[in-house]
Amino acid sequence: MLAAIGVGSVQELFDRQVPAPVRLGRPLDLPPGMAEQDVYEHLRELAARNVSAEEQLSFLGAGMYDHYVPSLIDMLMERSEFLTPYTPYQPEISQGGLQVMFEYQTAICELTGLPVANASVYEGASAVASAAYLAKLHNGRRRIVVSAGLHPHSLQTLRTYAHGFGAEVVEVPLKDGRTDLDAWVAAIDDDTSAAIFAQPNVYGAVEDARALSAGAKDAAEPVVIAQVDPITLGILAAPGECGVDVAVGEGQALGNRLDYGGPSFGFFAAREQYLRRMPGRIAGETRDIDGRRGFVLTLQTREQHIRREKATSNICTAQALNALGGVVYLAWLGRQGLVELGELLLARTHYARETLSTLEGAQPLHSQAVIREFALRLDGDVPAIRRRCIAQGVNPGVDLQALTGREQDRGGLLVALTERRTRADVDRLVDVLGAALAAERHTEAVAV
Amino acid sequence: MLAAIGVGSVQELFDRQVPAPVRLGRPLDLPPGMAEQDVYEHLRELAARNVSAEEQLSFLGAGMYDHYVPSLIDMLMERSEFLTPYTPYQPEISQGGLQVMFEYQTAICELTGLPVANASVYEGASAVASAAYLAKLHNGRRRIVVSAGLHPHSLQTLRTYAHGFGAEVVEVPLKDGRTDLDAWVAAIDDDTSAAIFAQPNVYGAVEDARALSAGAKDAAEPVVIAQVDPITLGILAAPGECGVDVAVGEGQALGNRLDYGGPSFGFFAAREQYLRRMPGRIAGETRDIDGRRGFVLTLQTREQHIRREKATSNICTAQALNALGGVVYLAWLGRQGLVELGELLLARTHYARETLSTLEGAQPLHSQAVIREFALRLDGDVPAIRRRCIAQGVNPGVDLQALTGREQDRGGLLVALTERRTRADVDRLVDVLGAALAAERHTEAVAV
Amino acid sequence: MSAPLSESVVDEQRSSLADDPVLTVFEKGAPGRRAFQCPALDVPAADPEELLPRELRRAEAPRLPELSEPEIVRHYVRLSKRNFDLDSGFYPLGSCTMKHNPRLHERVAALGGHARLHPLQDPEQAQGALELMWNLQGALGEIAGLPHVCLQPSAGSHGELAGVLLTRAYHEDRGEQRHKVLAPDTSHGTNPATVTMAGLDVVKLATNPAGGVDLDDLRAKADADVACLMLTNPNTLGVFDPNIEEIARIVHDVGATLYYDGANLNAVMGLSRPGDMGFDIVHFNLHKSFTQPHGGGGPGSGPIAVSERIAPYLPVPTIVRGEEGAFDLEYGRGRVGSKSIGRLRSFQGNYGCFVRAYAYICSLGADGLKDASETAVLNANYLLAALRERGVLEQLPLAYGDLCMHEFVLSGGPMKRELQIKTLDLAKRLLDFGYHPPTVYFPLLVEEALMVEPTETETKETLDGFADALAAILREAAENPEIARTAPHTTPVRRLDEVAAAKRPVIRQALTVG
Amino acid sequence: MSAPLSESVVDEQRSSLADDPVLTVFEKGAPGRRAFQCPALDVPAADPEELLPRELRRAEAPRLPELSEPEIVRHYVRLSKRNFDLDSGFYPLGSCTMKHNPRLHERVAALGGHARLHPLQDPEQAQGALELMWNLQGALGEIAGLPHVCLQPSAGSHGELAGVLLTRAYHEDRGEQRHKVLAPDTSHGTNPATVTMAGLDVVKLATNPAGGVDLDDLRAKADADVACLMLTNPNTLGVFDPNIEEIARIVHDVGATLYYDGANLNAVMGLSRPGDMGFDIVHFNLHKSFTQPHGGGGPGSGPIAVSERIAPYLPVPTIVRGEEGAFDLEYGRGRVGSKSIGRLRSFQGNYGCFVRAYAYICSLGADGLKDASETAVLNANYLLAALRERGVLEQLPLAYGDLCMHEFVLSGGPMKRELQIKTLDLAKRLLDFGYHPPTVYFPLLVEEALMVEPTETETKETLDGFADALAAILREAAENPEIARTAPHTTPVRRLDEVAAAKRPVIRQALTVG
Ligand SMILES: Cc1ncc(COP(=O)(O)O)c(C=O)c1O
Ligand SMILES: Cc1ncc(COP(=O)(O)O)c(C=O)c1O
Repeated sequence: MLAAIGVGSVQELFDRQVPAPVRLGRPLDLPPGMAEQDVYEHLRELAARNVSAEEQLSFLGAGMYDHYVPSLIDMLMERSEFLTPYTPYQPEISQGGLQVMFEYQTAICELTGLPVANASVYEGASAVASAAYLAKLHNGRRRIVVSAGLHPHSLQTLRTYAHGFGAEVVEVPLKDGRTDLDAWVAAIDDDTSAAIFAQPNVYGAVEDARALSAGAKDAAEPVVIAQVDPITLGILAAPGECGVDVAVGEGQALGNRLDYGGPSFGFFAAREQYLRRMPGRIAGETRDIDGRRGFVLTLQTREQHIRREKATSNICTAQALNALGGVVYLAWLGRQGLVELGELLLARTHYARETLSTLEGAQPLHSQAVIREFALRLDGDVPAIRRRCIAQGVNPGVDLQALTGREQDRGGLLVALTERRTRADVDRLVDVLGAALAAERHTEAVAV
Repeated sequence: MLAAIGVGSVQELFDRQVPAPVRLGRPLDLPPGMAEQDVYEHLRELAARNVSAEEQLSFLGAGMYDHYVPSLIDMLMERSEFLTPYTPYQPEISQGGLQVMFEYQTAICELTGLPVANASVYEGASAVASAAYLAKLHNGRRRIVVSAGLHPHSLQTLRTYAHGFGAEVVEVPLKDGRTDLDAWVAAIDDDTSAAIFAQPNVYGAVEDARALSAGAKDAAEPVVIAQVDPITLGILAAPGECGVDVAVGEGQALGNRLDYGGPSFGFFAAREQYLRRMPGRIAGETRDIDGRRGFVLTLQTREQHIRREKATSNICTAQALNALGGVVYLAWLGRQGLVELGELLLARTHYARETLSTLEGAQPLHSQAVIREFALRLDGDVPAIRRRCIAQGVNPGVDLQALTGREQDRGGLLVALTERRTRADVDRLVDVLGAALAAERHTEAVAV
Repeated sequence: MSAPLSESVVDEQRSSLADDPVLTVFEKGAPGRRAFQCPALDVPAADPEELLPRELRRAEAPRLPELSEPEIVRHYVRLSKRNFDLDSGFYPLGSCTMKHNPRLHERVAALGGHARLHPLQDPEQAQGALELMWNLQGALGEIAGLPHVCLQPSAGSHGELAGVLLTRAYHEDRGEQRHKVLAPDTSHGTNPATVTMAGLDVVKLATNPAGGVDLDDLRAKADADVACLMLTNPNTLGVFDPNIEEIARIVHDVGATLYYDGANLNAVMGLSRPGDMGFDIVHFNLHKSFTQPHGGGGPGSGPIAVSERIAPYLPVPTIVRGEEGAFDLEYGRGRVGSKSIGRLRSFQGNYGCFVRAYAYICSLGADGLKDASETAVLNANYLLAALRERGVLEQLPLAYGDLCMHEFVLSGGPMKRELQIKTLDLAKRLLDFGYHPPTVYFPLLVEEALMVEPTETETKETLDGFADALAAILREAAENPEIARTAPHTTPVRRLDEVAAAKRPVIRQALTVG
Repeated sequence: MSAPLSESVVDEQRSSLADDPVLTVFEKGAPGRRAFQCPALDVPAADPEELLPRELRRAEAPRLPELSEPEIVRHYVRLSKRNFDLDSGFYPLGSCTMKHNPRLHERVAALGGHARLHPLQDPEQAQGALELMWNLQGALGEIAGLPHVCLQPSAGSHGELAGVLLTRAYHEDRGEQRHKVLAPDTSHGTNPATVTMAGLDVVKLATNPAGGVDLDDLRAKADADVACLMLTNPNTLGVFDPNIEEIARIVHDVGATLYYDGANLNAVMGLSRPGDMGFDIVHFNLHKSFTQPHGGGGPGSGPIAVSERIAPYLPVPTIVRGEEGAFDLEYGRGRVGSKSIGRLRSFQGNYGCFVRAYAYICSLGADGLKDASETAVLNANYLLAALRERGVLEQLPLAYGDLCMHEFVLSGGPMKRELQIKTLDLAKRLLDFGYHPPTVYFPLLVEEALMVEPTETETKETLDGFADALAAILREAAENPEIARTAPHTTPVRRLDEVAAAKRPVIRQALTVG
């Protein structure tokens, strides 16, 4: 090969192109390569030092949930044809991936009750920030009003982005677990670009989405953005029905693994008027020159590779494979399955909240309806109580104050359920948490 | 659908076809069906109650070995196109599977040094019995001479089959771990249909295959059959070179999982003269009507579906998917890789035998060359010693007497290595076995 | 619309990909390439001659392929695309029960605790595996109506061999040397082949006009030399023998056993049990009724269930349950008076298949298994009706009866005479329509047989589509039989020269033998 | 040989499979079908209104698909077959580094301890994950020559956003409001798009005749308003900028930062480090250089590495290592004087991608990474030479220079003029030859650009075959350009009407919007 090129060595290829002063004159300071079996052992050993939901009865949630991922999804996501190609730039040989995007978009539109959706964004929190950027592009206003019920990661991400694109973020407090409607309406003024809430919110409460949307519109017509948990949308009123303009969210619950936080996918749906300001890839239906039905990437004039600094977003590589998992999961659940799953979660979550609230030293943090996650207020030191539960093999949920960083959340415990957490599991949590609360009371009493 | 058929109910379809007295008038006495997630949990719980080579440092072998299965094999074996079709009865749409068979046969011929091979049989032990049946069909004689070095499962399976097809099985003893050549030659008479030995034998010893073959031939020209460990064939003289007529074996070591004993595959190779008496599928190369290269199942007139009671075997479904794993593994190792792997095993096994033999109360069972497995004789109760080691997380190998049922094997321990067992692992075994031997000595001393 | 390019040019373009030369893995790569990285030598180097003397060593390394890992992946992924598969289309291959293979089964079989469990692991450390096998035995016994189960056989044919050897053992133990085994002319080839391998003689039974066993012929042949009758029920015609009770009576009356070839069990799970019909021995095909994937021709698994009188002869090892509920393996060795026929293979059988079958039984449960069989029978009858409605049965009449169980057999005789296309042509033309053809030319007693088994996992839409395709092919053949006769036209290769392949067999790379 | 059937009949047969109508998953199935079995309600039933008041409830269930599990599997397996993929063929898509994706990575990423680990698991119970991330950070820092690494960004573009925001934070912290970001006209679209999203203004830099940054233009534009220069090196022309040191000097002299777009890192791993070139901020594309599979357009992962002066502003959370070696997550919250730009997304980033990238780095090690880059550059130059040898460069000249780094850009200008086929036609014709085309029409400054990146995992045989194909297409076009102009001819669909798609967008089932 060197002879064909006309050089004497590979070295020469670099000598002739890379200036000596910027050449690394030594080997990288990294370990030597390993055989496949040794890499496997090493990574297996690291995995074994994590306590996953495989080994622990876990009620962790707050944005990602231990749902059962049906096995056909693994099979499909591992098929070379879906796993290894890149973005379908050549539609003639990418109809599989393009049709999946089209089907995915349809499913997201159906879920959210909104007419347009893109083919995925990175994940949930940055999806909220991207939606706010869309609002900024749309109306040029400079304030973003946000419910304090938004997931703190979404809020923090929004702040990071907003500092960049030049908008101020204003937080609206909650009242008994839901966004304070009066404060919400009062906060929205003529310079308010977007009004953002979460459904259900990070405390598990179902918001009155209709009232929030209507209140915002009446106040000053900002773009109303909701971050929604897709698993609830079989039973919860669709954002589109409630007057929401842009619905975004984290798709992990739909057929994606926990993976310690990613990769999963973010979804992004909106009213038609925002179509040409949407970020990301969009697949569209068309015909080939022989009249056959086919799919292409469309509306690319929004995108960075065409419009460069005038693009509606900088996103390029998104989450196509994870979105495949999402649409296959929704097909696997099926129309009635999503509803049944929602009802099951609703009933079990209700049971869990009721039962846990009978424990001495535990009461519900709010009285709002909850679907798959709820917050308790515990008497006692939450980190200490959690440690006691964990020692019994039960992770009782998320320490709310650690998550939100809010002083008023001290004592808060956020408990999440999935269809994998049975009544027996909840009863186990009741026992373990009850014992932990009692033990903490005892310790404190002794300390006092 | 019922209307189209013209019946009122599914029940009616059965009423009209299945006599009432043989109908089961009650539900099966089985548990009700379970959701996918619950089946997963149940099977996971069962798996968790096994101690696999994932959790234990294991030196078990004796026919199946904990080799590393490269991940590309999983991927290929799980591809729908290989996993879900049946035997390639329609070659036009089965070229993938047929070509794999052809490649597999080629690889087996290369390994064994024999010119013909089939596309797989069930597994190793029944492959030996099938080879003996081939010999019976070939020469009609009624005695089968077998080295006591044959794996006991092969020997027992052979006895089961031979009782059926009408042949007597005669065992030839070992001498210092290898088949006693004089006894071997003496046992083979004019009514000897087949002469069978294992290479290496079940005690780990490398046989003098040339001498055994030549001795048998000189005595009375039986069909000489060897059961060989394919992983050794990068460095061990090929059966074909040594005068063997039929080489068979267990293919698990080639890219197949342990799976508690199966499924794996048996391989079957022979000299040309036996081609038309081979059992099982055989793929052959040919051309289509447009002159394109292609593959078909061939020589089917040997088989049960054509020849029925005159077939050379009753086998139908064999082990195509596992044989795919085998040929992919061999391609993954590559020509030099198989040799390197053999040399590595040879060196480590030598080291292990030498080091373990320095322990007080352990000596080699024989002085023959060994490649990947060897036998020790322990002073003390092997079951008790093994239990002590296992309690330390090390499975030291197979209790020979329990395996063979032979009184003279009491005290025997069969230790197997794969490329996954490093020197550090061997050193750990030395420590643990040394301690176990010492503890047993102590216990016995106290008891006395 | 398409630019004006002559048809023949387009056609040439179409074939460019197909003309990609077919090379085997041995014809690819380059010397020295490999995927495997051998772990480094971590023990002291020793004298090679000492480790393994020269005369035992191989002179030249086997000529295995030499490719990089990406090349290997690409080679086999591309090969896979030259296969039709059940996940891509309808596969009504009669007698093979090509039902959907749930991926859950692959997931659970791959769990380390199952997949990396050594077969000689001490039973105390394999309790999960033994319990699984115990439970599976129980379930299979209940489904068969025969309580004693052995999971060991590796496929249906292996189960048959076990069964015939068990029958021999049973008779021999009673001092009888019965040498005949009766089997209908509709029986699968493995039945007679097995009988021969087991050292007995096959006696063929005639089939009556209803598709069942000819009772007169049976009575005439059932004598004291008969060891066993091997039957499939429903049989390979898809006919449930209405005289099954009488048949059992005749056979038992002469002291012989009844063997049930369980390949067609998918018709009757939870509805009718071989044990209740009077059978002594049953084999299951876990790769058929219990959805172990077929793998392109295996792995399979062929457990057997037997009656009380056959139980003493079952193969070893058997699973036993101790006082405290712990499971163990019992080898029968040394057990005085063990009557076991011995081993049929190494270790405990195809455990990986057991895991899948057990997961399947757990998923379906009692009702689900019954539903599966009911739907299998419903689907077969619906497809039959759909073909009748489309007039297909005029040229392809149902060989026997008017209803069927889980499958049915058509005769291509009239089609051959009227349309000048054979069953083979029809089958090949189906390939162009994206279907796997039914089983063809079996059972032998049906002229130009076409054996159709849709299974319960197919939808009405698929069955309608298949019926449409058959109707379309017959219509097309009426106009131009040449299309079917030269079919397939759209496959990676077209009809292959099987005669040449058998005459001058090339069964490995670059070597001609025979 | 083939029976005498007219070409057009055969052709008709060939297309029968392709005419299988394209239906979406929403157009299949039947009401009531589903795969999912909902676990039974195991808690007391409660008043629905109490659980969730009617006004919050959905009126009608979303119209999701209704299919059985076998139907879903078949639908998506069949769809998959309408995709070209890296495991099936050569994919020299420039700038995308389509290197082989070892399956080991999928295996280790799927281990329960990684795959089912909740992102909010207490750090004490996620030590393996944190150690893996720590090790990966260390390795990436060493490769970049910049010690401070944040793994959080989700893709290259996300890393760029992080980088520009970091630059802003750095300048703002020093009290400066610099609003310009310089970027060459060869830069990738994400660069300018990112600058806008981050609230700054792009200033375009010219490219000199050697394919590097025009130094005069740079000097002219490098003023006190410049916050940053974003550069890819080697750039998207495959040219390593010979003036990189001078460029760094100029930029640093005006107090601006240097941003390295790491998309082309595959050319220089272990050979030349952005940090040593003077860059302050680098993003990695784990889905390019570190072989996270591309997934049809993601997932990706875009970690960043930065210099000492940028480190204080890095996103949170960061991984810290305690005294006893235990790892923890540090949120910066409450930490007085934290200058972090904050979060870029939820949790800790695309951990699944980290597992794969880390496995890759472990597999290759220091030497292997260097080998990879050397071979990538060797392969690109060999392919260039092979094209030159075949005369292809006459109509498709190399846009800049005579050698290249890991990729090169050809110009289709002469081809367009001489042969009357465009780069698009050439690309489409390549599809008929079974190749994925190179990147086309980028970078924008090259007329009819064709950007070829073979990667290190391809063999010489593959490169030769691709060179042959390009040569054949040019020869064919010289005779009949219409073939390329109407290509592809062998794909499941042919050229699609993109104009209509954009004009009247149909972006979901059965609904026309826009
Ligand atoms: C009726 C019948 N009997 C027996 C068998 C043999 O089963 P196996 O292929 O599992 O050996 C088959 C399989 O095709 C069959 O259809
Ligand atoms: C040069 C260059 N920069 C940046 C990017 C953006 O990377 P990503 O797609 O990961 O966002 C790409 C990807 O195509 C690229 O080629």
